Amino acid sequence: MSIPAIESIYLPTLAWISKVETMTATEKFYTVELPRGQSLGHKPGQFVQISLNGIGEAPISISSSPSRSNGKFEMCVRKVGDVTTALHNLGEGAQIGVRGPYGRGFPVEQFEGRDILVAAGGLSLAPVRSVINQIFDHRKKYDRFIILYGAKNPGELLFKEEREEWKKRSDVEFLETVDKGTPEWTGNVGVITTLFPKITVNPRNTVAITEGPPIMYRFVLMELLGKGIPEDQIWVSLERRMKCGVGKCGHCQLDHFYCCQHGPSFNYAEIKGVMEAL
Amino acid sequence: MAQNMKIDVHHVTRVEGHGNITVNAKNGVLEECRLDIVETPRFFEAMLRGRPYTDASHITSRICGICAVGHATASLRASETALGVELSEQAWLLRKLIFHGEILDSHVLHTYMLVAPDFFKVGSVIPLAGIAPDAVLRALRMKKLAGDLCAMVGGRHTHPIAMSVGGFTHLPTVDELKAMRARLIDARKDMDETVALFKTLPWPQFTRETEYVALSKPDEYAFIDGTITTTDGGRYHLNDYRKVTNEKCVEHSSSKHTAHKRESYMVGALARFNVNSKQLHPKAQEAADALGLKAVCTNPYLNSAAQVVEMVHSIEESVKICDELIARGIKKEDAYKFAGKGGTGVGACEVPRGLLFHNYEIGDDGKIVNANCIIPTGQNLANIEADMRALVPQILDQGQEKVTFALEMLVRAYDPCISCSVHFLDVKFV
Amino acid sequence: MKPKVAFFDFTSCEGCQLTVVDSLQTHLDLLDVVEIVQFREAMSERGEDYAIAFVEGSITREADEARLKQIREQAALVVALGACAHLGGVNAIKNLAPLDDVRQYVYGDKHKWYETYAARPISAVVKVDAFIPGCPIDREEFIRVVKAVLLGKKPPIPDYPVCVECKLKENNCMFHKGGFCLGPVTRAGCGAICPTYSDGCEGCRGAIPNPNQDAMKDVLKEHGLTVDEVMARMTMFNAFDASQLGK
Amino acid sequence: MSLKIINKSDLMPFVANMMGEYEVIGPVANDIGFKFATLTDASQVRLNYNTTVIPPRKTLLPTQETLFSFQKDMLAPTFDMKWRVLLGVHTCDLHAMCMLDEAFARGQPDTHYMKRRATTTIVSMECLDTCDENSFCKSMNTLTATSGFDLHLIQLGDFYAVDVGTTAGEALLANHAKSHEATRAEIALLDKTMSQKWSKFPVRLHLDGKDLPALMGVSYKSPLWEEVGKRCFGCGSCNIVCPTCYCFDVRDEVSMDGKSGERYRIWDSCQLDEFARIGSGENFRKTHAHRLRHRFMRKGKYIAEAFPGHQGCVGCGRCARACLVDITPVGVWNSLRQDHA
Ligand SMILES: Cc1cc2nc3c(=O)[nH]c(=O)nc-3n(C[C@H](O)[C@H](O)[C@H](O)COP(=O)(O)OP(=O)(O)OC[C@H]3O[C@@H](n4cnc5c(N)ncnc54)[C@H](O)[C@@H]3O)c2cc1C
Ligand code: SF4
Ligand code: SF4
Ligand code: SF4
Repeated sequence: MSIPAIESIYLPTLAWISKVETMTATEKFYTVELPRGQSLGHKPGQFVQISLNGIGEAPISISSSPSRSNGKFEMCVRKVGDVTTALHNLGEGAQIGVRGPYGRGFPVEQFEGRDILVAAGGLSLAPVRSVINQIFDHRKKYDRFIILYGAKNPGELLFKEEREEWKKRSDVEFLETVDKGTPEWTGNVGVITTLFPKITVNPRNTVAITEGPPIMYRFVLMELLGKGIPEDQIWVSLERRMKCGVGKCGHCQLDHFYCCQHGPSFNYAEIKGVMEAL
Repeated sequence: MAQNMKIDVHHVTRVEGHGNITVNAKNGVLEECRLDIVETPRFFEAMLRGRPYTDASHITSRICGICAVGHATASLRASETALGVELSEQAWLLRKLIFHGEILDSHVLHTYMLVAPDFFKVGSVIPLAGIAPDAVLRALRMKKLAGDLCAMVGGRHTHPIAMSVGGFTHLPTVDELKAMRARLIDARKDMDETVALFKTLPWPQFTRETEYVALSKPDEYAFIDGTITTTDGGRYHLNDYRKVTNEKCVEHSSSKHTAHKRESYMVGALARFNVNSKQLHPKAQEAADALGLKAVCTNPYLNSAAQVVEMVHSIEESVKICDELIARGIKKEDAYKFAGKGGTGVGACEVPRGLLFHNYEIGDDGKIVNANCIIPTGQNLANIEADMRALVPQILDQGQEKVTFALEMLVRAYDPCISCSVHFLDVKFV
Repeated sequence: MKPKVAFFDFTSCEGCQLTVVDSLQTHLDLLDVVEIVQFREAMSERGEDYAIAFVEGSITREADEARLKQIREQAALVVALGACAHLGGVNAIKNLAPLDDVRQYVYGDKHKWYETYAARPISAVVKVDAFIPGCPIDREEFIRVVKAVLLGKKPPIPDYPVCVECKLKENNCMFHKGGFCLGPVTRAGCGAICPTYSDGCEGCRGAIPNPNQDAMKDVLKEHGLTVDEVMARMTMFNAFDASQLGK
Repeated sequence: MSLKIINKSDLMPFVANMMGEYEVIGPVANDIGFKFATLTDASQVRLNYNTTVIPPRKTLLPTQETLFSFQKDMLAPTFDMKWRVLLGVHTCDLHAMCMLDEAFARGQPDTHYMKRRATTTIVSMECLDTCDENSFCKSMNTLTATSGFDLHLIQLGDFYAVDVGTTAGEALLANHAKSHEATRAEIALLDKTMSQKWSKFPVRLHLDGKDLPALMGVSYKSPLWEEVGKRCFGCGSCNIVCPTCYCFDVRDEVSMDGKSGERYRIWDSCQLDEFARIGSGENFRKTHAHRLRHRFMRKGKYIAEAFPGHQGCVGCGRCARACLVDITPVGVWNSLRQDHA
């Protein structure tokens, strides 16, 4: 991408929130519309910098898949601090700033013809959903499709309707679990690794994608490797503090990688020796 | 007409610190008339004990946020006399310059923001901004100038940084002095308008003969060091300050009271004016004439007018000092090094609210053995109560509301700094 | 509607409130965005209906606790204003000596007339939502905090040490000039004003989270302070914390 | 390019002439030391300074810099395009600036840095003696420079030899200085001075800078990190004074009514507690030991690997001077080297 002479790479593009849905007590789901029906042009797994004048910026993953974009993208935001709280206070029609897309996504084209195993924890279903829907929209290009999803409790499970739909679909094996159930909960109880014994995979043909809190993906990686999936067929997305999104500010550096440039999606073979990564 | 009246003002507002006014009159006879100091005691003297002398000015400037430079100055003078430290001429000029900055700062705050609302019959400077926006903006401008002047020399006004035993840790540059001088010259216009404004105010007519006490020096209107001088003819060396103050504890007040030969005396701008008016800068004398102020003036309400006069004086003196410093050039000076020999010393200066004493005994290890501070408002308390007792019978027939207002205004006129006045007992070691 | 704010003071020099008044010199528009309903040092009006309470001063006697608790009950947000409220400040120096001794030294045989107990920060009495450190507070930081609160942001009080700001100002280090400084363990936000005026940091903004106090003591000693002098430095504003550690 | 000569007496007029057209930033006296500052008078410049507290990188990446301002929803980027001359840059700092050029041009070029760089002319200086016991430029091979500057000054007694590095430098010299082509005798003196200077610089680091990446590659698990971590304040001084550090934080500042304001960046430090903490509260470098290791890895390995031909440390010694607990590159690297000897 070349920069027009007088543009600042830190200047966000103005966009509008066209839809807000409350997902859980702490998460809201936004549809964002870009000016002139412009498309974001992202890859699954990439992120944008969401900017609010006077408050600041926050890196947020794109939750919608490129296959369903047409001038809009979706994101799921957890309320944790200044920017995310201010976002939660915004309603439909509000203006926000967007920079990006940034980072390396998942190279889904390379996965064609393979079995796909996705393991997501908590909020991470939001970013991983961009891959999931991309695959659904090109379902024929891939072989088996397995989705494992875990959350702390039933109240934290995201995308209820879509999950219901996945459960009904025959072209996907979808399993979900919660760490701690409630009286109403009839599904699996236990951490996400308890789902692994319930599935069988062909390790030689499987590409695995995992994302979640550090404690979760560390265990998932052990399971995946335990099943014999080759290191270079495992992809993991990492979260680091970020200020610029373009590999300058230094915050997201993990050893010699910049998470915002070389990641957030990393190939396991590439980072397994990187001490600070996992 | 037999009058009954009970006044109970809980926490007088627009003064620094907490004080209550209590008046109780039965059948026209004043039974009780007190200014209670309910500020929490602070124990500064006790806190200084055992600490390095270098910390004293930093700790004691925290006695008062409004006259922090004054406390620092008195504290440094006490240590300097105790240790026999001589100040260079440059250091003296800078000490005086920052002191004038504080006089100006504090007097602007008091006259414009705390006293003026009374004359406009409003509760504070905020509604005043609605009725007299020019005056408020002028006050903010002058206050900024005063604050910047202090900051140029000491780093900031409230709790100055660069003032140290023997001089300064940081010096202003000649360029900064030039810029400051230009701003001081510009401020003359604001000052003229200030005099014009305060000339029009209807000062309450009340007089009471009392003794006025201030420092005096042969060659200048004294602010730092000098001889303790009273309008009753008393003259004392600083070391004899206790002969003037005679502090005693009073149960209704966490601040001690003082008295010289009469039951009370007054310190502050009016006292300084009454003792030293001939040494004011000619422009300040003109201002005094314009405000109808003549030594010896016995109307305590005119303390605020005397402050306006001193503001003129401080601006003019600051210009003179800047000129002198610019002409001399600023020279870096070696810091004072402790020689391993302690001593005892008194530091005195005329802070905005009046006469302030710090008295330290420093050991040969450089640690403070004993400390005593006597603060202006403490010295004025007995006098305020005497004024109240004289005033109330004169106006008792005007009704509760007016009496209350007149008393609050009286207390405010003294510009009391109650949190500073709260301290402590004589420790005999001089 | 403009949020209603009130200012209160306990044991202090009122320099922080004065700094608030001084901030109007450059930020008069503060009055456009908040309504001040109580500010005894500067105004006679006295409103009891406030949402944000700025509290200056430490608590040094039981009698003041009730008033503070009442403020806490009324205010949605209680902000400690300055070192006395935030840390105990200089008032807590007296905690280092036996209280009776301190009282007798100042008031002699009349000391029983004057109620007092060990000075403490307001957070030792009520829950505090935010603090503005410093002795006195920094004007610009006060304004920044007010703006942040109005925008619903966290108050932008740094968690890093004074050295950062000192270096950004290109000061020569106090230790290189033969001085002493608590900058490495003290919370920034003051713009390193003391070292900038060639006087070492005295720690008025309190310690950063996880300060390396041992290294600080070593450095001070290495540069020539005695153990007593090190302690005097480290307790000028932080005597409350120091006395708590002993417990 | 060519080698020119400016007589010593013509140097101040040269500076004064440049000041007529450019903002000239050079080393000036600052209390007990020196700093880079905009000259208001040519006589302020101190070309014989030893070193500054903060490196001249602040000219290209200001300690605090507005990225854009906003008024309601209108955004306007802020660029600094003042024409300036950065005068008297030591070669260690020059090497560092070349590394920064690479870092900011890489990937999406940082438009703010790039524009400032494009309007800055650099006049560097050859060091003929060491600054103090902390510098180790000789080991880092930054004791001289053959590129990166527009003009390069080498003091030779009564005159300066001027190496012309770029056409911009050539024009600056032609337009503002009285100079002549170096004579044979002058070149001979240059040769003599340059060959004599090396021995004045002691070797402090017990390995060559080029070998640092290899050393660091085997030092990840060294117990040294815990050891120095115990002493460290986490004060960030070492980062702020380093010419090769360029991490920054981004913050917003608003007007009282919240309607207008600006977004700015400000130098940051990886030694600070918050630097790597994320939304969930997880901190990826929790202890001083972790953060120090990261810093030394970056200085010794990561940067050299990310930007081939450049180094993450140029041996200026500023961090060693700044650190009150004596955590220094020479100390750390010599100690690691000894462990792996
Ligand atoms: C690549 C990437 C993708 C992300 N995707 C999503 C997403 O889809 N949805 C979502 O809700 N969150 C996502 N996050 C996390 C989100 O960026 C942070 O929660 C957010 O930046 C916090 O900003 P804030 O202003 O609300 O909080 P702040 O007020 O800035 O701080 C709250 C806490 O967050 C930490 N923090 C500050 N800035 C950052 C930062 N830039 N990155 C991480 N932590 C920070 C602080 O240390 C503090 O503990 C993602 C983060 C990354 C790096
Ligand atoms: S003077 Fe103090 S704050 Fe500044 S760098 Fe030195 S130790 Fe740190
Ligand atoms: S300067 Fe020294 S003490 Fe400070 S962070 Fe760096 S290594 Fe640690
Ligand atoms: S790491 Fe230290 S010696 Fe190396 S370039 Fe940075 S400041 Fe200079």
